[in-house]
Amino acid sequence: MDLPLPVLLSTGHLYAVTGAALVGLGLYAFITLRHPLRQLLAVNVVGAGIFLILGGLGRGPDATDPFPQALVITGIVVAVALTAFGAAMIVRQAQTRAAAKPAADDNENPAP
Amino acid sequence: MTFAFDLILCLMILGTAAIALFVRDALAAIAFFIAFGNLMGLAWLGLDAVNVALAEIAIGAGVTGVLLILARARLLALGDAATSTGSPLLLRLGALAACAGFVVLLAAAVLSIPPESGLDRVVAPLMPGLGIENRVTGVLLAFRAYDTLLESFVLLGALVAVWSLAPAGAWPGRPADPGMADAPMRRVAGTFGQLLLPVALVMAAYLVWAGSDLPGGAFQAGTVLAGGLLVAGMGGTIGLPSSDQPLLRAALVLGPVVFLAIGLAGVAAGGLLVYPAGLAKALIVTIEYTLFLSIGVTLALLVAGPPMPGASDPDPEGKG
Amino acid sequence: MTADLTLLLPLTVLWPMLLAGLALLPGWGPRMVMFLPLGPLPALAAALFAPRDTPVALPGVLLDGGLELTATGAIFLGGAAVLWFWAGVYAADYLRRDSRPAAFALFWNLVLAGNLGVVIAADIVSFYVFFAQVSLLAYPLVIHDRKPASMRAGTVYLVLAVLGEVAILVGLMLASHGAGGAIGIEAVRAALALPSTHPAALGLLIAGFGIKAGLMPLHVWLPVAHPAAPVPASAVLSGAIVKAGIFGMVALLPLGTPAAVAGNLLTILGFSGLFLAALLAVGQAGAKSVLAYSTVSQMGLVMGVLGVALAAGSAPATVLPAVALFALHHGLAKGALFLGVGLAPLCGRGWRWGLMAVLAVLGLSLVGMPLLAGALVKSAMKDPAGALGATLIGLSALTTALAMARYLAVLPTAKPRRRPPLLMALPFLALAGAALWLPWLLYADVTGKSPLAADLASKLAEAWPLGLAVLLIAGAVAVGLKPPTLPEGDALGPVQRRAAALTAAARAALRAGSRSLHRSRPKPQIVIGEDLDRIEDIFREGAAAAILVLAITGAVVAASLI
Amino acid sequence: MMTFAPLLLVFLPLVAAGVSFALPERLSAWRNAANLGVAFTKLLVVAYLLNATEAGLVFEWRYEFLPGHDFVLRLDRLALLFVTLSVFLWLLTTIYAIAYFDRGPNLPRFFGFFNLCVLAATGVAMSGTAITFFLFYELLTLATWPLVAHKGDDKSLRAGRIYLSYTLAGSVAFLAGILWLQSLVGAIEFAAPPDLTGIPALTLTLIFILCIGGLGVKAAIFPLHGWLPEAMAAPAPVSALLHAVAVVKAGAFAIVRMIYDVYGIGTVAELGLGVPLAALASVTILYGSVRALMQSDLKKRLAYSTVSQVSYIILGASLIGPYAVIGGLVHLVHQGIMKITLFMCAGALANRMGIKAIADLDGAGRLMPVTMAAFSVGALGMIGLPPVAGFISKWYLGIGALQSDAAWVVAVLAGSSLLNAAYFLPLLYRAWLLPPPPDRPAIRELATTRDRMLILPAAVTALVALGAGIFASLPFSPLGWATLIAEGGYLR
Amino acid sequence: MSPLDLLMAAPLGFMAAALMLGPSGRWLILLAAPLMAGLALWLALLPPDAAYLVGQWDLPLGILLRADGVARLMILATALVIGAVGLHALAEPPEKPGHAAQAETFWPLVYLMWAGANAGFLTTDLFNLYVTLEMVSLAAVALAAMGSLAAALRYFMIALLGSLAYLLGVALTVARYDTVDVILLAQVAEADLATLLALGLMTAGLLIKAALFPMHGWLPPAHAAAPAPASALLSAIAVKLGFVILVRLWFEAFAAVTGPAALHVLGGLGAAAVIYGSIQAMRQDRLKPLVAYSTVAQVGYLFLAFPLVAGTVEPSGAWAGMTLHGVAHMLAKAAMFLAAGLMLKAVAGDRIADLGGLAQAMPLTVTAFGLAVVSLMGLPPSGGFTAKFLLLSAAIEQGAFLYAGVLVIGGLLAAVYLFRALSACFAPLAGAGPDTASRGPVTGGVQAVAPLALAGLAIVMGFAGTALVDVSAIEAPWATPTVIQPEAAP
Repeated sequence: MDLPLPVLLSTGHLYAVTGAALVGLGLYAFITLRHPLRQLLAVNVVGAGIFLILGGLGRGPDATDPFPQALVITGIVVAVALTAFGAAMIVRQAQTRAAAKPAADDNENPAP
Repeated sequence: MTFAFDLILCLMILGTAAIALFVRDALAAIAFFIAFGNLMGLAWLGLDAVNVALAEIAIGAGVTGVLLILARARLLALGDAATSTGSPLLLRLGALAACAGFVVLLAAAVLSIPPESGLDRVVAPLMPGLGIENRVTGVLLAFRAYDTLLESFVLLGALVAVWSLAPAGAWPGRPADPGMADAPMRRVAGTFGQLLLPVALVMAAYLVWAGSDLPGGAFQAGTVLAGGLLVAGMGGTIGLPSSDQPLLRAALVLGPVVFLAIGLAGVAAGGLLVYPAGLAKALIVTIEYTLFLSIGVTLALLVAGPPMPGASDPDPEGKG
Repeated sequence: MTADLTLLLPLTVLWPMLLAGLALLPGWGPRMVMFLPLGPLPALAAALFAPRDTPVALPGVLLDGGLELTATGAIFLGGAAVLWFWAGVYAADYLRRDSRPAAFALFWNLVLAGNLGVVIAADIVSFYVFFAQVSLLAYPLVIHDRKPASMRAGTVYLVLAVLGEVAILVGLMLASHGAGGAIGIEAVRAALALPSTHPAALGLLIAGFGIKAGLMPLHVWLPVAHPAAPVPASAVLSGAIVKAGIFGMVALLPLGTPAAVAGNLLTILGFSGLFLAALLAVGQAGAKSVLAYSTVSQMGLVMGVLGVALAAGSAPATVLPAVALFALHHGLAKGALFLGVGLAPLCGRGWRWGLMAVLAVLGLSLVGMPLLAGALVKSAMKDPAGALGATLIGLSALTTALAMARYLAVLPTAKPRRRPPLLMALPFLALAGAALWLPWLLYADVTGKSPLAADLASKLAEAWPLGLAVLLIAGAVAVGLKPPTLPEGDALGPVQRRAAALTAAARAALRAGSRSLHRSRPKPQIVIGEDLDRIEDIFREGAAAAILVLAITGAVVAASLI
Repeated sequence: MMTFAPLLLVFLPLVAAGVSFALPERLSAWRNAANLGVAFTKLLVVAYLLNATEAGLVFEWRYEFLPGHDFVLRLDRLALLFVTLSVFLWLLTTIYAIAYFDRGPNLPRFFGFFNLCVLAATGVAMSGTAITFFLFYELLTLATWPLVAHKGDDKSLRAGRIYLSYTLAGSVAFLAGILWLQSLVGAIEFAAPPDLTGIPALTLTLIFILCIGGLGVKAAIFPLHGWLPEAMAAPAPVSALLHAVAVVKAGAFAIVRMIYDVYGIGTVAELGLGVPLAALASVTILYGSVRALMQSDLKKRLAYSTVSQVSYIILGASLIGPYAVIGGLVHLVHQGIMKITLFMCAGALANRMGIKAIADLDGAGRLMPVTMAAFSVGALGMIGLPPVAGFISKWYLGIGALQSDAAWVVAVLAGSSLLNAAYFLPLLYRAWLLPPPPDRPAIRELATTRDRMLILPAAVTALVALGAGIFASLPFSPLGWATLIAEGGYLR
Repeated sequence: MSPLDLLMAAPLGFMAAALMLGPSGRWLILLAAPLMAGLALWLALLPPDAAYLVGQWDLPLGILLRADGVARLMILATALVIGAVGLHALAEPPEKPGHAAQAETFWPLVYLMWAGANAGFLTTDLFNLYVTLEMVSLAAVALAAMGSLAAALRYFMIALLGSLAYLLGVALTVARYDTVDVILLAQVAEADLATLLALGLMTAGLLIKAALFPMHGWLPPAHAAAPAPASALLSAIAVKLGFVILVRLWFEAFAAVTGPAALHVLGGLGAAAVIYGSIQAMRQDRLKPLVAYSTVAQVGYLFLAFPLVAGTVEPSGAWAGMTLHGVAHMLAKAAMFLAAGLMLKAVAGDRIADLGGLAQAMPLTVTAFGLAVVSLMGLPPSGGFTAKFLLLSAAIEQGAFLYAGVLVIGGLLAAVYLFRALSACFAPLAGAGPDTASRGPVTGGVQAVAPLALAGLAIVMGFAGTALVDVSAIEAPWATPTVIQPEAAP
């Protein structure tokens, strides 16, 4: 397959634009989805999109820039740390809400 | 790889992402998310970024996936299916317009920047001084070691934050059993875990070692270790440890503290995180090994969640 | 020696104040009534011996004020001192069984100081201070017995006094400004004549002093206030305190420069008061009221003359001595008449005839019966009064005579076999004597004419109104005609009622207004509150945050691209 | 001493405030001793300063508070006028307050803020720059608030709230005004009035309106006076202080500064700002009097009387004539002395006999003659009757108005005097001439030391009010000092 | 050794130590507070050109730590606030009763936030700032979760969004310029689409962290439920880091790119925040939401200052006003939250109407609250006043009357709501007559020391205006650069 596209769109740009699309997709999901777990998922997609932009635009003709790569790795680790915390909070919130129904709440005010 | 491959990959990434985001069922969404993560890993391979690909697959898809599955399972146990519910049409239309406009803007901005590896030229001449080959590792643990140092503490902090969610009376205690509900599966996982854990350990150690020169590194290795620990934990091979075990604590802080200590020791050589000439590689490897251990344990505990009441543990010995 | 004698002037005012101060001391107060006669002694000495026209500066006091005794002032001062002295003697006895002797002594002395101070003030500020003192502090004297009528009278007195004070203050300010800020009495008097001085100054001063001196129609307080006070207080009120107003005019009216409007106004008001008040006096039921109206009438005469002189621009020297002499006579005589009212109940049978005789002589003197001192002073007044004035003065004998007759007729009756105490009779006689004698003594000095130089026959001829009066009185008595009984303070009642109605109306209007004002500002309903809550809820949504991120990004980009 | 004298005046009350805050209630005797000692020491310092300043010395202390903005304490004659007034009255008010409260709740707090208030008032007086002035002006607002709300009941709290809303709004307007001006002419030093040439008249007018509007709140100019009658919910010593020295005076004082030391009379006259301000002051004078007439509560009546009286000062300042200035300045002192007398007496009446409403005043003179005598002196002074000091002010104001070709002001003064008489004389009438209600317990006015201490300050101020009137032209009398100030540069 | 690294390293060390020590880790604050204060002071007194490259790696790649005026002041204030809050938390346990996990994890989280804040204030690297931002956010969310999980989750989600927006901006910047250092960016930044989009995204993301209206939605609920020390840290520290990064972006990295219109977008939002936050605060009948909305309003001032700093040729005044406002707000707001915590604990309720009688019962605490009120309202003498004064001067000088008006009105509105709370303390005890209107002393004096000290410092700031202004000008972007002039990337 030899499309004329590569002339217009380098590999780096392709991935970067994909990243941009992911960001948009994730944001749309973040806005329209209600459940926090799904929002967390959406955030992860946005994050992935951002990393892809970083990587794509660091894609030189011969090599990929190590600098953005390192940033992405750092970013991924931070993202997973936050996702873990977020997931834990979501679960704990559900637990306390469930506990609040029959018994007295021990950890928070009933959510508005 | 051809451009067509790249293009198809990108379309698949977008497709899986869309499904992961908008499919109704949560489990399906997570499954597609894991697929999405793996495709992302492929994309990174396509970008010649093997280090990132490893990290993405291990962490972005693996750990995050397990994490989400676990969370969904726990929610389901509470009667919350985490299905996606629709929003008002008006909001969706507005959001669509805003996001579409934003994507166009962002794409335009992205396209206005020529892709190039500008800093590679800066990094390359500095690598010999470090004695390692992997430039990404060089950036992570030398040129931008400060970021990494702080990041290791972010990870630690995230665990502390998760712990802080422990309900009253559950502290100090163990996380809720992440185990499988049905016994056969559990046995399988148990056996698998017994096998996998040592393998994971060896594999991770190799990844760290390789990370100096080949793709790999502390984070990827730590993830592998975490994976091994988790599978073992699910199968009951090892019990999840109580949060106040000194050994556990030591394992958690070891990596970051060693990193910090080496960083401060660098002051003697001229400043924070300065590696004395010749010692660079030794120090980097030391950091990587300790860090990998701590990251592994931390990630595993992050996935397991906060200590919960009644989470008994058959194995008082704690972490394997 | 002169230097020492000038010190009499400060002593004149300080000494009574010291006595007043002593009255404040617990235990001393009631006893200070005994020492009332001591108050005016320095003044008497000053009037006799203090050097004339020699200012005594009192640096640091008020606005660097000073005291000065003019020749005219000396007569006023002396007259006042004599009156206050004898009234004091009378009061010492009269008030022995009073329930509030300390208060009486206190205010008596304070008013005395003010009264004397007015006469010897060298600058308008001191003058005003003393004037206020004599005006306002006389209020407690007026209401001394606390009877409801006295209280009412006191209120009227106070209201008009305050009005008068304000008028005088403003007038003095305007005048002083006209004088370039100078406060010397002479300078201010000169300034009042200047065309550059605000024309209201003179008017205000006349009004202010007019209130004090009972100028029609500002006299309404006088007939109610004077009778309300205890007898000795009435005596000094009518005899001396009223003169403060007269002296104010004497001191400050810019005589010598024609001031037609003010002069004519004063003339008209003064002379109309002369007649009207006397006629009103005839209608009074109380002896003191009759005397009070008579005072209004007599003061009207003085002010009428002053008005004529002011309008004509007569030189001060031609007017003031006569006025001073007239005031002296009137003060002493009126004082004696008031004391007589107090004596009347105490004079049984024989004593009463004696009393009546003395009173009749005094009355006739006031009327202007030839050969009596009153005629002498009236004749002195006729010169500056001009032709019309002189005629009017002559005619006034008729009304005055009627008033005096009325006075004698309504004099309270006595319980039988009472004899007046010496300490009350003596002052009465002394004052009567002084009233009849002093004008003779001073006439030559003051007017530069011999008292006997005037043609006796012409005087007798001018006494025809008196004769007419006698006929009228005799006729009335014969027919049994009684004068109508008029309320004290004539116009006062209706005015008060009208004022009360007005006040009530204004109050009601104000209240209604304020109520409507409040009602027009309803409390805002908190409707916005819920909306704000809703807005806040939106901001708390993650979705909103995401959209806002996009929006702000867009805004920053767009704004930067502008 | 030369430079530190002003500091000392600020420092001393701070010490007293610290001591008051720190000492627990059971050591109240020590607290009282400290308060009185400090107040008395200040009086001595002021006496020294008066002597030195009269000889022409000017004390100054400065420190760069923000770059380009100096914190300057400067004791010129005008400052000293206000300082002397406040220091003197403070001593008396302290005595009075000690006797008034005896033992009550929250006294450490009260005396602490009380001293901060003195500090602020002296600071306001001594401020050498607009910014310094503002600092103290705000401190005054703040330190007064706990005093106003001292009782802590709904009424007091409401009063405190209203007080703050008014005064804070005022001070921000003032701050905006001076900052605007500073942005045009640089830092404003009172000692060296800024050069305003070249600034558009409209701008200057707007700034002037902002500043005067802002200051007018504290000075209770109509229609910004609303807080003052409300603030009557405060205890009597506070009212006395608020009305006589601290708050309203600070406002009036500031307006004088504005007109004379910032704009300069030339500019004010050029811009034609004097007459409108005088008109406003006149409206306030009359309005305050009319409102006072309508009050049935004693303290409220006194409060509206303050509204009316303080505007005399502003009237004097805005008329821009030699006599008017003197009148305004001297009224600053006279009004303070007389009004504090009235309030202290009102407080004593309330404290001893529970008299709050005017209708309760019947026969008060019989039971508390000394108090009522002092009250009477104050009231007569307010009316402007000689020889009480109020007359002197009125005289100078009247003549001053005439000098400035504003004869209508004289009418205002006359009207005000009449209204004053109308609302004060009935009080005296009731107190002296009507019999006390039968159910009122007989008290002995001067039975205990505390009772005597309660009356003494009012008696002293009443005598001072008399003395200031009778001996007005002595060199150190208020009038003498005001004349000195006026001659020192406020005359054209 | 230099305070530049120790300020980051020491809290991290304490964090690890606290984790190791378990429940007894709380006592570490006794060591940490004075040590950090000393370090911060040392930093403040360093020569003006104090800066160095981490690991001695040159700039386009490495990370520069620099002690400019803003950093010095912020770090000093941070040390004081966290030190005081920490000591306070020793006396007043921050956790909910029975939540041993909270009691123990509180301390590592505090140290994490401390390290993150210090590192963030010092660094000039945008990506490094991202990491520090996450450190602080993570700790902040976890602390907020100690009060209300729901609010914390909301905070978490919104903050995550902010982080991502910032990260996307950083990504674009890296790609566009191959550097993320503020100083280098300042030399090369151009106003093209990518740059502007990056700036816009970073700004939007950081505005979330800084809780500027209308991105403040997370703040009031998070503060309202959080334990007092947590609220204090949230309002004082977490919010400020976002602000400082924005300062770095707008006045340094992209100073050449930002136009007046864009600055007015921020200024306008700031003004709106002042008004909106004040109005919401006035409507609250509970104390902590009131104080939280006060933060919303106060943050507005920080951004209202942006156009004022940029709009003048001599920005030292406005710059100092902005910086000092941040510092004063940190001190005062932390003091206020601590005091509020004590007060609410004493009355066992959270309504303002419940506060009656506290002025008698806990005078020191109420005094602390009162002093904080003074500074927050911008009344003299206080840091708040100095700041507001400088800002108002700048606004008037520039003829920016809208901003001047908001500054003025904001102060008044602050008076309205803050004094409402304060005066409630003076009211008699609800339901009791005036005689019985006293509560017993509820807490000893020890607990009040921290809020009193912080509020006192906010007041004392008002006396040290000149010195603070001088410090704030150190290495300020508008000043002539004294030393560091790193070479551009080869």
